[in-house]
Amino acid sequence: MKLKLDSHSLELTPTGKSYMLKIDGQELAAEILRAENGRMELQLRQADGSARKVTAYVSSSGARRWVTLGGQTFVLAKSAGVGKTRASGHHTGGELVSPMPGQVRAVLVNPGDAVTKGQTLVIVEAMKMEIKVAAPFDGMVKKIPVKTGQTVEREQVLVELERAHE
Amino acid sequence: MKLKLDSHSLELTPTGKSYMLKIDGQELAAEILRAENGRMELQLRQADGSARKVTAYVSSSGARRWVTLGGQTFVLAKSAGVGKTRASGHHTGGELVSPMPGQVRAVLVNPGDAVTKGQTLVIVEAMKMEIKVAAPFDGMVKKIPVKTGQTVEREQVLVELERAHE
Amino acid sequence: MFNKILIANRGEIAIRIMRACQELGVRSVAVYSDADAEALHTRFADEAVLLGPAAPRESYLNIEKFIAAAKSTGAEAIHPGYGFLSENAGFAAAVKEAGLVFIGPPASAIRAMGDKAESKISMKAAGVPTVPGAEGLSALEQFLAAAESIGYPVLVKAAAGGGGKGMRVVRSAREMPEALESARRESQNAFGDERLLVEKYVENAHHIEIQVFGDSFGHIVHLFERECSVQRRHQKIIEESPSPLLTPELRAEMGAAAVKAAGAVGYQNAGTVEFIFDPSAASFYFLEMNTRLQVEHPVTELVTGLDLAQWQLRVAAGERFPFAQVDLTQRGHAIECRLYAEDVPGGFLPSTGPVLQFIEPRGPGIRVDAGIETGSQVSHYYDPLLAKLIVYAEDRPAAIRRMLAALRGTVLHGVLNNVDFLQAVLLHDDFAAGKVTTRWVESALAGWTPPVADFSALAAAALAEMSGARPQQSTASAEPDAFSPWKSGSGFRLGETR
Amino acid sequence: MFNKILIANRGEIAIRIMRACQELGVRSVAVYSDADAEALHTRFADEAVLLGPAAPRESYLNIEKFIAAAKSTGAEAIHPGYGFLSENAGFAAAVKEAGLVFIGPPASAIRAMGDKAESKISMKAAGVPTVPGAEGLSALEQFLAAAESIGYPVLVKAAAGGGGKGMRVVRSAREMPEALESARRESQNAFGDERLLVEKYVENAHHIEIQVFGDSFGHIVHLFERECSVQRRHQKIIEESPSPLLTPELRAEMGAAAVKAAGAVGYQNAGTVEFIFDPSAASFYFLEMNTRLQVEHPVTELVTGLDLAQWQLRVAAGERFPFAQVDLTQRGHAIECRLYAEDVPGGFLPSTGPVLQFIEPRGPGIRVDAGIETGSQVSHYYDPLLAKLIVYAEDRPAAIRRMLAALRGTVLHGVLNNVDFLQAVLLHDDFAAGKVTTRWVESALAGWTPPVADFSALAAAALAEMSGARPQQSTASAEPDAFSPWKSGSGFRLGETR
Repeated sequence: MKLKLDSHSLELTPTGKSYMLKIDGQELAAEILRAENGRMELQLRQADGSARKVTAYVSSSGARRWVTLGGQTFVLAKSAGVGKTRASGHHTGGELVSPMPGQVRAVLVNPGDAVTKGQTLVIVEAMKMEIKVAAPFDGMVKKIPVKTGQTVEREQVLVELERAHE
Repeated sequence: MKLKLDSHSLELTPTGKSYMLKIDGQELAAEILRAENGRMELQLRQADGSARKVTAYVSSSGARRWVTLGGQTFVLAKSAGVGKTRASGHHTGGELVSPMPGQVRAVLVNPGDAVTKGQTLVIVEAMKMEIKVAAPFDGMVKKIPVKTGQTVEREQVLVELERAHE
Repeated sequence: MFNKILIANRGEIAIRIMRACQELGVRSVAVYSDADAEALHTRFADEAVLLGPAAPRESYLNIEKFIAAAKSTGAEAIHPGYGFLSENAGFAAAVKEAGLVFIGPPASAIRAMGDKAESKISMKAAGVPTVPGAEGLSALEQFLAAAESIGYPVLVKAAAGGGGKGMRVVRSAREMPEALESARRESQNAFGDERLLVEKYVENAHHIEIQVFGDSFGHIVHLFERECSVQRRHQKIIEESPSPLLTPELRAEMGAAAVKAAGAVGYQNAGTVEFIFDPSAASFYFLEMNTRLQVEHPVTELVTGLDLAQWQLRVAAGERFPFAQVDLTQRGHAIECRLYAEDVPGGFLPSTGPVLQFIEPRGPGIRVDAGIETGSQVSHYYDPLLAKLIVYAEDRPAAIRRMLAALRGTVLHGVLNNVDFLQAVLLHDDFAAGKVTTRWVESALAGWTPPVADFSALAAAALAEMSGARPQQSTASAEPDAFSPWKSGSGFRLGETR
Repeated sequence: MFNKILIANRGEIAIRIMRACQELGVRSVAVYSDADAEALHTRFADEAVLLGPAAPRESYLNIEKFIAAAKSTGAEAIHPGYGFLSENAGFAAAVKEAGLVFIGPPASAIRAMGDKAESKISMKAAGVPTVPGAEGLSALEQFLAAAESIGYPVLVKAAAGGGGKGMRVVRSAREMPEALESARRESQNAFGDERLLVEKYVENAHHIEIQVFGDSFGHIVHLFERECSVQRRHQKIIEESPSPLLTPELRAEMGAAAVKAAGAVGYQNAGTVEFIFDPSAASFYFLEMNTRLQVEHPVTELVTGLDLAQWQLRVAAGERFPFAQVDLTQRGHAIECRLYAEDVPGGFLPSTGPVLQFIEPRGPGIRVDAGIETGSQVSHYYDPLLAKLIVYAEDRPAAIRRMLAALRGTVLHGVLNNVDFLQAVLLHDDFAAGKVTTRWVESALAGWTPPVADFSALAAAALAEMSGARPQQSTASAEPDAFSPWKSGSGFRLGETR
């Protein structure tokens, strides 16, 4: 099985009761000693023979993987197998998105308005906190697909902006 | 579904999203609000309409059922459906059984020995505690199916005893 | 004592109060919004009443619905918790008017302290030191003139405020107009009141507060201090007692000032007098009084050995608070860390989602006050505080070590959170030295990023991924592991051996 | 401080010590028998070493194996826990001889206190009050004569003993022969030593013990008392501090006597001096000294605020114990309940089996020291102590209420246990009145039977049974419950949303 976690390429091959694991080209032997309810006890053996027992807590939601190990938590993004690649990141050029889920508290501009860099365009409120969404550059408001009072998701587009000709 | 828990006869009939439950002839409507990992939240409604929400923790092992409710734990024995009946209890007449799992520490009598009521016949040790198994009546040792050092289970026969003719 | 009370709140504080009820033999009534139908606090209570839609105004901020719920369930008293309506004098008055007991101070005390401007005036009159500033202003020119005479930087804040909402630091006259506007808007939204005041902004300030407690017989004591200087976005994230800065003399002085402040408004029940502490001058100024139980009350419970939540119920039911000031002791050291659902490197913005796993840390001296469990949903409607870890140990270094162990023992998946960040704070030399001011987080840890996954973490994630394909590979145990089954549908599970 | 230590024990105490290691930055090595390969303590440590077969003699009682395990893992010290070899002077000496540190008193102190007969003689000489009795006897006639001169009832007990093993009450000469024989056999089995002594049996006795602590610089203090009178089969089941019986004067007297006793044998590290307390005469007699950490040490940790397990490591590593007697305070009230795997109505006989469910109670002031988790196996090889619940509250009534809440919040399925029985004890008027003597359980609660299932419990059991037949009936929640799957085979599960 091949998979990609963040920028790392991983390849996993069953070998009897354990696995051969290749991470970014480096090899590792891994055995699952115990696994239940999102907890795993693993034995990891490196190429030089040194072995280590670790307990990891793992969860998954969509493409997101959560791993807690040694008291630290890592959030990893799983992408399709190494063979397939997809466009990374989201297209935000010219679009201002909500930084968090919440409610639109105020829309301070109208389509067609000229705006300057740093000017507050929309205010979103979540958990009683106000977040100002400001223009990242000088330009003109093309479209405002949301209205005051509307509930928005994280990364939902709030304002479409056209960059001023420099 | 019919079942017997300890001495109680229960009958359960699905009725839409809830159940009609008959316990020893008394009727009760029961709904499962939530159930996961051995925990259940139930809504119980009596014939007079009074309703009660309870949280119960339930486990099962063989014929034994464990229920914790309101801070108290009940251990119930499930027997076959009400239709079938079976001989209740175990045949212990003349047989002395181990009161707990452990190791036979000492066998103090031999087959053929005459023994008196209260006389210690076998000593079983478990968790470093000594338990004396004594004769419940005057009699004669017929058979000793265990020997010193042997591991025994709870209710395993230790001594077969013949009652003295009175 | 009451037979039954209603808890007009949600999350960890509702559960905290329900635990107090359980031990006192008082039945508890929860209230919940549509978003909280499956929430932990809803299911933890003896009974639960639906208030209405998720939006706070239609549920947790609705006075009439609380009173109706109390009436319909036969509750004799209402505990407001913190936040929401806890410092709303109108709520306290309405509860009393309805023939119920408000578990907190009299409405008059809330009113006197609730207005930041008026409370400052009355505290000055009572001889409690206050921050230089001006109240009762409205026009921009008035604010500019006041700021000029106080000297920049100044703080503009909501007269009705609290919790860092409606508060802006203004460093020059140029920044004043937008600061006033946004502070007014926030204040209007949060408190329905847009009055602002202005005061000296103390640089390198520490936030030190004194817990006070009074009964209905006029007896008021203080329960020592809490140091609450570790803040981000004007909100506390770590609190402790004792403060590493106070001498016994300063502690006694501040305690006496807090008792004086509480006495001046006829205070009853639990309250907190917040002070700005200027370490360079070892001087302190009255900031505001929080007329309710604080988020960080467990820190005081651990160093004093008292159960404040239980005493709230007891004095509200008419009991005398039996301890004189000399009976009270502050022993050992306690620290609280607030677990927030937030994206730390993304500017501490709230995060939402399902709680995929929540494992609470355990061990001697570790207390967890949680409002969530595995399976809970964190929505954007309410405060992002998920749980609090509180530790007690014999001194500050031991308490820091214990808190680090507690944080390392916490598993919280599904919503971005600050568990790793809190570890970074506790491991910082400035924290160990007690040098943390209220602006410290933004400067010292501005560039903090979450730990980067090492090979072990990647290996664990990959193996977990694989398991779906090879369900029989399973565990090393000889017997089938009856306690870890997995099924894709919705189902039902009993602990069982086969 | 050490880099790594080995814990020569199992169960809850091994885990307790590992937690202390974690906070002090010390790596821990567990040891385990074949029966404990999957046990909690084996998996909790940083490393684990297999000792051998399940029988204690081949594993947890094998001195050579412990030392070999320490050597092979590079551990610098060994903590013996309680039970097993913890009071074996030969073990302490062997550890020292191997160049390792024994985390406990010197072998000489263990030896001096380990022999009940000799320790009594040396305590008499040191001026510590002792129970009238006779030591060094062997023939039946000698025991009969001694009992005659002391007056019946007398207690025959193992000279090498502890924990109620090898102990018999003898109420008349007629009972003496069998008592001697069985006590000798138990003593031989448990301690490899069959010497017995005889002493006055105090009726209505309370068992009160004093915690002592010493460092390697000759500084010894006491940490107040624990009342341990709630016993069954001569074993404690509930302990508390303070004792409801002691006056400040008696407490000081007993504390001073305990320090004197410890000083007389050059004691270091944690130890406990046990006294028989006769409430009718308000007099106390030295019973024995336990030269190790006690099961009930958490009670003292909670009322004093000190972490005894951590201090054990610290003084063993050469640190000074910095507190003088006047620095130590006993505040509030702590109670411990021992959760035993036992069949209470069946004469408290041990029970074995798989732990189908174990849910620990939570809440402010509740501490759980557990050696098991859901899925653990309870075997007949070892002590039936599964876990300890310990609570702290401001006074005794509040602590009793809190412990009741903790017991009601405990779920323990799969092995018969005493959770319900402990509730009956705590709810009893005699317990509330502090009138419980060491023989109280057998008389006052002799007829106790477990609660009888009501309709709700029967309904729950029936519905759980049914669920297998209707897996889709499921929950009220709108979304699929991803956190409660069930599968019959052995499997693998991740927290996941779909």
